[in-house]
Amino acid sequence: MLHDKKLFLKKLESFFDEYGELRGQLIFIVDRSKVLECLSLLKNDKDLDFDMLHDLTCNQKKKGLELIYQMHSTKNSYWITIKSLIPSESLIAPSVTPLFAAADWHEREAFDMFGLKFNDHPDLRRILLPDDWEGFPLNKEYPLGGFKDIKPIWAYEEAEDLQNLPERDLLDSPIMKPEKKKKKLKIIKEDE
Amino acid sequence: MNVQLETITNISMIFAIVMFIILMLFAFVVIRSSATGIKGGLRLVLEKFLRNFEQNDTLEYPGNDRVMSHRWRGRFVQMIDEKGRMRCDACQLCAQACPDNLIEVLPEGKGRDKRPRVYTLNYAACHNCGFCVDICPSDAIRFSRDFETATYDRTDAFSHNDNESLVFNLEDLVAFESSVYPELFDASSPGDVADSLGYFKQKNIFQADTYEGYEPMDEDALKIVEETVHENEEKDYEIPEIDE
Amino acid sequence: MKILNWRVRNVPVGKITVLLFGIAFFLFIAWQAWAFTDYWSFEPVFDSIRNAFLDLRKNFGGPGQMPMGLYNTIILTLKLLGVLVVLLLVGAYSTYVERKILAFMQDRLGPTRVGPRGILQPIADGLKLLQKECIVPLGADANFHYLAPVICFIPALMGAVLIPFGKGMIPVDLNVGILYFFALGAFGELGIFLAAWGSNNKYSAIAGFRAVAQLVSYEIPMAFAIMSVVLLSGSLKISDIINAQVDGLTAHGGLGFPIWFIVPQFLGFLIFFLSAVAETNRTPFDLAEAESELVSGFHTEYTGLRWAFFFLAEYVNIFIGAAIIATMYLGGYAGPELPFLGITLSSVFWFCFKVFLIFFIIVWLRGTLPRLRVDQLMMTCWKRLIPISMANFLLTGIFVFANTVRLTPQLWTVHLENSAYTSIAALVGILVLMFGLAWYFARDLMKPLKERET
Amino acid sequence: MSEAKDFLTTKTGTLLEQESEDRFWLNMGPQHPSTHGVFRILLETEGEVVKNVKPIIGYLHRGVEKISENREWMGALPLTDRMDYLGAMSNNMALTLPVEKLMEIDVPRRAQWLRVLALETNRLASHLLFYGTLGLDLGALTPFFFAFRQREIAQYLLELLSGQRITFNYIRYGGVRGDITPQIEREFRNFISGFKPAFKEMWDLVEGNEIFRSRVIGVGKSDSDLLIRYGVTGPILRATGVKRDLRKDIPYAAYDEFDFNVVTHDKGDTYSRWICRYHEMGESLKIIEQCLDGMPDGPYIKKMPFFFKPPQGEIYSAIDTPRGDLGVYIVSDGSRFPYRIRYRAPSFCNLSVLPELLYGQLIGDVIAILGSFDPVFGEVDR
Repeated sequence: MLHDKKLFLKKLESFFDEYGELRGQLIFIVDRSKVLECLSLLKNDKDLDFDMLHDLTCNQKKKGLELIYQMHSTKNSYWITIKSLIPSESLIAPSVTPLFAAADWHEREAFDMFGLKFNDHPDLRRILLPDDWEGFPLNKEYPLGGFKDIKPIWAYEEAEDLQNLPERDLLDSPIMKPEKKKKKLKIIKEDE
Repeated sequence: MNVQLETITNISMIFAIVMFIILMLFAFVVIRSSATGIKGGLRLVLEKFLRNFEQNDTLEYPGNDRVMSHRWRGRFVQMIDEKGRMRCDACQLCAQACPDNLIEVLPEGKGRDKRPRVYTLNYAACHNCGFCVDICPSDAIRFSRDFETATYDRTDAFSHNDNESLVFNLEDLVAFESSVYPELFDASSPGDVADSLGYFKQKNIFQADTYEGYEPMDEDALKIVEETVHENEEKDYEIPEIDE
Repeated sequence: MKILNWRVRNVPVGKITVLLFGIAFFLFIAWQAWAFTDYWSFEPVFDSIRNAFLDLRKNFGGPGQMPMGLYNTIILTLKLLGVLVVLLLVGAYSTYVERKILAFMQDRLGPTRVGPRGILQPIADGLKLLQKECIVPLGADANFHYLAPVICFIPALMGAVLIPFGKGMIPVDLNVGILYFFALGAFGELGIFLAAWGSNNKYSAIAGFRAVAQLVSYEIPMAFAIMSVVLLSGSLKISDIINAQVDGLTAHGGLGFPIWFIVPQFLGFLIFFLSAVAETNRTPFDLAEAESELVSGFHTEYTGLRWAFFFLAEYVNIFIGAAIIATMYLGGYAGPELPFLGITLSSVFWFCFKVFLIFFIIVWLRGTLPRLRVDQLMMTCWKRLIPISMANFLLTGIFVFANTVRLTPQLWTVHLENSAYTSIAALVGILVLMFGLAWYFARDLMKPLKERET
Repeated sequence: MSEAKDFLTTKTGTLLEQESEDRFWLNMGPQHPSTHGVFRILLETEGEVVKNVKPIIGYLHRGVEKISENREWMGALPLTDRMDYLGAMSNNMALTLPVEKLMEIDVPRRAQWLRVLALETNRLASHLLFYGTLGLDLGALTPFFFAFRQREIAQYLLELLSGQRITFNYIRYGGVRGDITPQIEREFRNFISGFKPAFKEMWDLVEGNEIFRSRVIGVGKSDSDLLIRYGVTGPILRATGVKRDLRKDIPYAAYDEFDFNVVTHDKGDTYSRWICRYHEMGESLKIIEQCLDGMPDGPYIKKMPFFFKPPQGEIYSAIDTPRGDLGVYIVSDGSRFPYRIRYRAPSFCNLSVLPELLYGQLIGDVIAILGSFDPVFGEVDR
């Protein structure tokens, strides 16, 4: 990697609280109020030229969630990591969708898996799980088997058991009851 | 016949024929501009048709079975040594290595006579990662080339009693069928199949200290397993710090 | 469970409907053929049958003569029954042949399991389809859903009465022959559209829109191509068209020498071939049943025997299309007499050979080409095929007219004396204008595609 | 059609209402022959023209990241095979790379070469599948079989190396699972000699074909700015003229020792994507040949314990898979179990640009564009 550590330190001086380096990878820790500003600098500065948001994800810490941006420069081919700690009391972060369209789905996934909400996100819904799912699976307190007691398929030894699988009543589930949401008929997006 | 009429008919005949030719040319140009590339594809497909009419490489599957390669990771089998005893000494390593905990081993006997009393493989949920065979220190289990493991009913695969069941116990796993693939089960067989045997011989791709923690194979082995499982559940997550 | 609850009808209403329609179909054909037929082509065969009847009556000493109406009905039913059996077999076995050809083109084997080399595969398929349940989706228009496959299937079978299987083996030689074929082609669209509408499926609906647009459009170049042939042969009758190619003589004189119409009408042949492929919904024009886009389109919601009807109708239509092409452009059953076969059998052989050739080309195209897009499909028709076919038609007209005048000048002297030069000039003017316009619009088409801005 | 409208709901059950009488919502997937798996797109169409697009994913979500956290590091490896099941080698590689970095393992040179061999053979197989399925999407059956005839042999080679046809689990921490033998090398050389004419045939069958060209040229045009904004990588980005390939830019395995070109094309449409993938196959073939010719001696794996404990720390690294950049972010807390493994799946990011490209296209083109993206839904949904 060709990056110039001093350049980063100079440019990002006003943003990061601390920085680190592990195996040649620069990591900056930025307060969440400055994230948007910091990323826009990284994107627009011609020396840095980080034009791609390569990845956006979360990691659970004791104090809260760690929001992680992997910034990538397609021309210079290197990464830096921007981190921001979101305290568990208020799981809200600014959305970077206006800067990077790639953040759209990534932020939805972060919301889906960790319950982290993004301000001003155009369409914040669950993306991988069904919308009526309970809990946020990648949190450590979420058990591997899920909150609901679902028997694995090999637990049903006889064919009759399979016939008597607990049936989800589709008519009672919100999927088949659009009437409740008639007010919002026109939109797909729902405010969570 | 009227001369004038003859002229007219001749002119119009010639005119029609000339225009026909022009039209043909026009159509030719249109066709050439829009369909030349099709020619190559058509020729190619026709060649294939004529070639395959005579001979074809396709195997007709039920009947002409494909022989799987030497390294094929099918369901594993228990090896038997020269004295007719099982090589497995119930060290529990395969059960430990299995990411899905599909192998269950209960030992019997002591010291050198220690053998598995119960050895179950839930092949229905197995995803053929091959760690069990890779980790085995005494070369007691090897892959067979069995790949036809489909059942007609989903429940058959998981039941313990059915013939089609994919839950294998000790009797199912012992390599009594060594006559089917003699080279696979004969540790001393030479020749071209040495590929596979070479692979199995040098398959100990893990460091020796992998086995250290599991060397003493007492009756307490099960306890150790349980402890590790508990360790898994109760492990304390420390937040990694970043190097300065 | 509303969404999963299919309304399944176990009452064999569908079968009864199909049966009733089948009977109606036979009556209809019989009546139609009776009304429009000039003569029986199977004359010697049926003469012997009639004689047998007469002998029978003589032997039993029955009173009076057998009424001709009854006799004709019996004979006709027999003929049609034969045609029906042949046609169903052809429809079923062309699937087998197609699968084999495609398989060989694609480096595989095709059906091999049922019977030696899979020869019984179509029968197994048919039996399987017979046992399948006919499902009507919830919210579908059940009546149309039942009716559509029948309406698709009947015109396909009705077209079969025209086919000249061999010398003197045209089941019903209508004097409006080729027009009848054309009318049936239009009839088939109705079935497709009904199926699309009656399925209550959006994919089917889109397929219906596509099919109607496509079939209606492609009928125009097809009609022009047919009319050019009709101009050359001077008749709509199938046997006349073949005779015109065999001996070069028509009602208005003809060319005077035997030639297959593929030579003077090569463009017409191409246009007709492409239109026939489009009319039968085959690749590259199979937009109405686009497997990868519309999940097989108008018959998405069909199962069992009803689906089989669509399937059979498609293959029977291909057979009929190929037969008509062979008749109009390749001289029908004409061909040198083969040793040991006799005239009739060798004519049958030549006919089958030509039909198979056309069928093979259709399958060959399917094996090679991808599908066109909707706008490209329409463009191919309206911007390429129709102008060319119109020009072709016009030129054929001039040629035939001049030829007729040449052969029978005394009939035309009066009419042409005064206005000859004027009309020639007008014709030339029209043609130049037309070609100019065509050239202007087709400039884009004549560029190689690589240079075209798409 | 009034009843059918009621059924068209999103995953939430929110009803979609058409904007005007001329439009209706068309539900494509999750069961559809051309969505390459379980993808669902809701298209609001006006006639055949697409006016609004709602992609819905998640039908193949198995929680790979969550399951990985509850296994040993070694146990997380076979799970990666199940993500991009058409390019499973590169998924194995993507996970081993950061772990090796974190543990500072020196992988033997022969192992690196074997990795390159396996990766490129797998890339070849994956692109062959793309070649076939794009043909199927456009309605041509034969390219599929032409490609599969060759892909079958490529899979056989990978089976010889790894022991499985699709879920290889071949590239391990510290090296690879099995060595290449003279017999396997012979098979590889046979494949190469047979593949070259077939490769030419595949070009002849499709490229010159006017219908094919008119179906793909100019369809789904995109420019590099848009794609970079959406985080699109791989052959799709290279088809817009961006010369970016992590094999060259940040060489992993032994890619810096090989001579190959990064294939680019300038138009950014479906045709360019096709061209890029096609020529990448040729480049892969070149690399495979170089691998066979210059395979270095030495061990094929650096032995390490089965249950290892990497030091505390976190690494993000990415490699170039057949579909784009597969980024893997690992966090280790020093125990036998990974604390967090995050996969940045290329197909996931590539698909997010789809609504932008589909607007105003015809239904037939929707299929063509989706086919040219070559998504794998095991990877999108993880």
